[in-house]
Amino acid sequence: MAEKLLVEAINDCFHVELERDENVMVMGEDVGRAGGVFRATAGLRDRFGPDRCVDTPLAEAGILGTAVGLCMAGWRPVCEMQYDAFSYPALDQLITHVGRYRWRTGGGMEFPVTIRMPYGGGVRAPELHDDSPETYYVHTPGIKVAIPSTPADAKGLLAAAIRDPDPVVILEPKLHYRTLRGEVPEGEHVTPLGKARLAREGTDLTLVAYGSMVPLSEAAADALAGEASVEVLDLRSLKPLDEEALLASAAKTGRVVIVQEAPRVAGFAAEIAAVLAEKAILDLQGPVLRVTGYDVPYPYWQIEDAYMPSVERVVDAARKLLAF
Amino acid sequence: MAEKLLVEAINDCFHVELERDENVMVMGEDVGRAGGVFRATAGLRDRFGPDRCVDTPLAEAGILGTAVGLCMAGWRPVCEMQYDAFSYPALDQLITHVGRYRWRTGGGMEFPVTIRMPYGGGVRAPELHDDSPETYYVHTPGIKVAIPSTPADAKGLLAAAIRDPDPVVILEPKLHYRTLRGEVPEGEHVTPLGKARLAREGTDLTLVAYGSMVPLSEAAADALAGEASVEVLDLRSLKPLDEEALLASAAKTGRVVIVQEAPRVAGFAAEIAAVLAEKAILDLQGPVLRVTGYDVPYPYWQIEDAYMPSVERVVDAARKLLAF
Amino acid sequence: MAQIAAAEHELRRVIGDAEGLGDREVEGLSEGDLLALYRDMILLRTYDERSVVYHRQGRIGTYAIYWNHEAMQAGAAYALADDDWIFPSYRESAIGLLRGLPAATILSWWRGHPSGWWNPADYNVASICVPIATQVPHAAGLAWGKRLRGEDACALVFFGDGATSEGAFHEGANFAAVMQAPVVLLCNNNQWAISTPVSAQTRAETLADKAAGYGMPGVRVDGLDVLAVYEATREAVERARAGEGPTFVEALSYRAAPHATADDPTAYIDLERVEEERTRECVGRYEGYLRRLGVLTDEQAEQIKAEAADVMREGIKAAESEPPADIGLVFEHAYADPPPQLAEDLAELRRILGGSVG
Amino acid sequence: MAQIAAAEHELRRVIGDAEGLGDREVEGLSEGDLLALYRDMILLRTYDERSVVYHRQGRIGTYAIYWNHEAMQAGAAYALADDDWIFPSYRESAIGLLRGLPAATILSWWRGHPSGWWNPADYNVASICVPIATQVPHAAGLAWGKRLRGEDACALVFFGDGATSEGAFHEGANFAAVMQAPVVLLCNNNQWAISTPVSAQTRAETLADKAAGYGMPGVRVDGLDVLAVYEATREAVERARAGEGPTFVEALSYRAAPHATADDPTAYIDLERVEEERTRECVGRYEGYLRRLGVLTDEQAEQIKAEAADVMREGIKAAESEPPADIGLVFEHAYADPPPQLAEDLAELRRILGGSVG
Ligand SMILES: Cc1ncc(C[n+]2csc(CCOP(=O)(O)OP(=O)(O)O)c2C)c(N)n1
Ligand SMILES: Cc1ncc(C[n+]2csc(CCOP(=O)(O)OP(=O)(O)O)c2C)c(N)n1
Ligand SMILES: [Mg+2]
Ligand SMILES: [Mg+2]
Repeated sequence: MAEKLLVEAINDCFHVELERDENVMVMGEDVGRAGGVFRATAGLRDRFGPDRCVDTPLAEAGILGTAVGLCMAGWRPVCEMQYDAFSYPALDQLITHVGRYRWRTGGGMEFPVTIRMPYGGGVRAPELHDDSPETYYVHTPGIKVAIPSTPADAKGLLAAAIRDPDPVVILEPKLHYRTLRGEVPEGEHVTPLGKARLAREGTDLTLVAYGSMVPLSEAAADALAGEASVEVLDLRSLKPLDEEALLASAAKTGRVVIVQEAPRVAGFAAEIAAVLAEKAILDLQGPVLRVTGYDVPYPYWQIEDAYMPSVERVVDAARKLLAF
Repeated sequence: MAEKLLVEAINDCFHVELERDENVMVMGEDVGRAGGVFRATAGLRDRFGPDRCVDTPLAEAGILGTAVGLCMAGWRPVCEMQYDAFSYPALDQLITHVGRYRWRTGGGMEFPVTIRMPYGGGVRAPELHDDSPETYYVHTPGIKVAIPSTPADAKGLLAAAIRDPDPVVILEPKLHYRTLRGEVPEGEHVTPLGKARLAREGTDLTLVAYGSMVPLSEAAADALAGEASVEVLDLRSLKPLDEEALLASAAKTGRVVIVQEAPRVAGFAAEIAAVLAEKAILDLQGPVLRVTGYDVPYPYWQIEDAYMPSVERVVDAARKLLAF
Repeated sequence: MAQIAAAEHELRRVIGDAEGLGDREVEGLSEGDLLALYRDMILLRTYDERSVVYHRQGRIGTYAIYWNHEAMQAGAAYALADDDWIFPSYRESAIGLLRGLPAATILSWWRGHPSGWWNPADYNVASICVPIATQVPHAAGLAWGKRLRGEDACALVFFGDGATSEGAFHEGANFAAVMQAPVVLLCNNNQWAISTPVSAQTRAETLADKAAGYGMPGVRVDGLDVLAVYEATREAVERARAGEGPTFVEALSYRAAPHATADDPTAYIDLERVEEERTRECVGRYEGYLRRLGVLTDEQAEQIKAEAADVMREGIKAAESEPPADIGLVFEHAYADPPPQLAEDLAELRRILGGSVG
Repeated sequence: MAQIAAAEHELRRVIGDAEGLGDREVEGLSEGDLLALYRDMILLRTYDERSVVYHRQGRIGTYAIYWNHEAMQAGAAYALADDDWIFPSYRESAIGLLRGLPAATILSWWRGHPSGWWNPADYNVASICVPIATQVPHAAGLAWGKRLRGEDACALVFFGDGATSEGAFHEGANFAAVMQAPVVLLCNNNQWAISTPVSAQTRAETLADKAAGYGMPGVRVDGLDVLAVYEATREAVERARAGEGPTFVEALSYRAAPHATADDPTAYIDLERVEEERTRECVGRYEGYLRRLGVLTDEQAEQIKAEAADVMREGIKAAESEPPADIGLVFEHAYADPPPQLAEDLAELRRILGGSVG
């Protein structure tokens, strides 16, 4: 085990997986010569050649569309979208083809494409460098979605995605690329999709989170120390969802606050709340609360901290629920 | 008042609104010469000329992108997407520009674009002619969404959208274009956004629905007659949402089943469930249930009836809840 | 950047007029080839004409008619090797027939039955692409991917005149050129996109003029001339195999039938023009050529047509005798490794519907 | 479909070499015009150079450097009338300066402060477009929409070489041509898209070759020659106003600075080439031309530079003295008529944060 930054763990994963399977290739804007604008793909072009770490034309739909064809030729393409909001041009290919092509072939062909992108705010960037688009992905049939919150999971979930027979979208918390350091297993390391992680055990209230909202929720749990014993559940994978872990925690604490950076309306937190409202109604000792981004464009960065879920907001929601 | 088919009500609305406001223009694939593949725009090109009912090139992102520019030139463009699934190429323009441009101008400019499309299944069509994409739209900040279930509302909500200062997406239940006939007010007729409609009053259980799920829910209510008094709430507009009507009905009946044609995961039914789990928890006498499409591509049409929410499934959920 | 000649604006032709004025021959095509091409065209034509009838009889659903497009479909496909891939749009729904795909399968597709879906790898024919132009990057990716593996295969992708307005066409064509992918971009310029004439689709003088923008050769052929299409495609395939990248082929034709069975073109089309075009249709033109060459006898023609009719008779019988699809298929094939919820959903649905659906 | 000549592959130039070999004059430009253009270039240059310093000082955030792009920005903008609209990408973030937009506003944009957003209608300058190429259809729509209303305005839209690979560019260009919208498509071919050279972006011989595919004229100019850009744009604007539709102008330059302050090009660029390009940079070239013409004196140059420096000094002061934005702005302007939830959200947020945010 070595300590690595989150983005280094991703880079490590690429080196291992490209070495392990010669069908894996990486493609995207600036992933080759520059090693990615966040350096997630650094060193791959030199080591594996320009055909396995490809600088593509500036065309996200073209990237994902050719990836579909590459799958048909036996490749396992890993497509980088340079930023969250720049993945939107590829949504059409994602919804109409990536999520449907296996089905269309009667299960005859596989489309093991991985789509990864930095996501989320808090980095003082110009507009459209801060989105949390997981809802668009998770709502789409045929698509799996995972979001790591630690360096180890950043490596393990990406490896799982690359090896998975189905298309997987990985959102990486860019805020933590270089601010979060942690132990990362050397060599092959796979974190299975669909298994949540109990980031912190507690008995009074559960904070359900994923990605960059996990460290925030842990900080909120700290802030509540003394007042309440707070459990933090890191979903890790949104689809498949670890319903068992979710329901177990809800049954244990009876109080759930879901923390999500994306805009609230029909975001993934709503799905979590809906699952609880359907399957945990007798366990709940109060309302299911959501702390989320708002139904507005991600703001000018000087006031982005007001938009992003904060420790204050999570604590406020938790107290409200504890007092219910 | 005259009896009209749902699609005729839409056509009627266009004639009224284009006459009323010379800034309104209609654009899309085949909307002009052909009057639209469903004939929703029939007669407009002849009456208002080819500059106000424009046959565009086959390019959905181009349609919506030029509509943004048209707004800047003072127009109120109404863009037709020929089918639900063919609106996906325009998602990028929708998310990055249509929903953000007013904000970007500090409120200085308005973008009163209307985007309308036939949506939903049950019409024995080839693949990708059956999607229910409302979640992609409603999750997007800056975008309002309305879905009519009756000919009168098809006219009234479209008129409201055209007159609204903000971008509005209207999904029209294509299954009912020519199967649903109803009274439609003559001349100007506006159904305000954000006001739900109590399609049927009841006391034991509420079916929450919109679009083509409303007639289905009414049929389910019929099927339950004698067993339970079922209320049917037609949301009409998903954003703004008539939370008051939703919460009032939940408070009255204490039992809610949400019916949605779209795939379940993080669909709009989840948002409704989440609102109830947050704001109606003390009123609920049982779990909040969802009857929805599944997390799979909309199927081959010979078995589409198994995919679509059916009276049987709604009744089953209602009985389960009544017996809870 | 490559030095590319301006697009040929001349329409390439092999077949002359009704009197044979202008007839020439394509080097390397034997009489057997000429007859095989005829058989392909008749099979496609028969499929199309029967399908329109089947639709009227309620035996298949909405159907996209390709009458008068047989020359470009058969001609282009004939220029391929078996390892080469074909990426059809809905307009080429039946092109798999030329690769041994059963008529019943394609008919089942239009019948909305799960047996209408095939494994593309079995025929090197991709799934029918319904959204316009989105198959272009798929073809580019497949061809590029094969080349990266050192395989010899090319791809042929069909799309319409309207499709050239879509971003997906543009991005796919550009990728193909940049990666020097061995792909032939075959643009079916039938001059209509449903009700929109090509003059409202683009101001380009010819669609082939788009090729220069991608740094690839652009050629124009008479899309009603099966041999011209064959010849141009063969040249494009040769270039592709030689590592010289993609070619844009504009095959000019005319949509002398409705867009699909659901379409009524009387509102937007000049019916006299359509009638005139129907007299010039591509199967008859090729038949005339073959007869002038003395390659096709009446008996052969009869027999080929009879065989095609048989294929269709048996095809529709087989399609109609497919057992009703089990509702379990709603949940199958979307994922290789599905989220657990799907099994729960199916169990619930079976409980409610008792296995059948009305 | 229109008859369009093949793109001019020659690079148009007005300014000759350092010795003045090849110098010519642009008809109709007075000495006042020449000096005004110089002033515009100096203002842009000063803005850019100061911004890089401000970024290093932590006074603005990430900034997209446009050093050596001033000629194409100033030259193209100068060809417009005040009623004409400009659609900038992030690379032309400061172009509003030429329309009276305060430097403080643009600096505030890069400072992530709400006062950095302006009303485009006040300056006929659209918002800075961050996603690549998506502003091209906006410009087409505006220009088309103005024309439909009988107004005389044109639009000028800037985008990069990389942008030509995007579907949005393609669809926008095609719409512009089909609608004969009065728009000038100004492609800033600085030969890099971050780390991707234009040779990996397209196989087209020149980017101007794309024009024929849209049936519009394509011209190439030396993008470091402000007068050549001006002249070509003026011709394009004249065509546009005469109802002859859009023109594609490829302005060739070289990105002789990092993509943005966050970028380190040493990994991918040839630094010697960059150094060489820096010796040919566009402001010095124009200054040499003016001096050869005897139009610019040392005092004038000094004064113009001093004025520009003042603009920036005052601009940053004004930007920095903006009061901290109220968190209420998070919820404002997204909707003209917002869903009721937004007011609830703001009230809750104020309660929790007590009006401030750390
Ligand atoms: C993305 C998308 N938009 C719209 C449609 C609806 N549509 C089906 S066919 C068609 C016209 C296609 O014209 P063209 O590309 O010329 O092909 P043709 O039908 O003439 O073969 C349209 C608009 C679609 N299938 N996909
Ligand atoms: C849709 C989209 N994809 C990716 C990006 C990230 N990105 C920002 S600038 C850039 C390169 C643009 O190159 P070019 O078009 O040549 O313009 P230049 O920066 O050289 O002016 C990229 C890929 C983006 N802003 N938008
Ligand atoms: Mg066509
Ligand atoms: Mg560039």
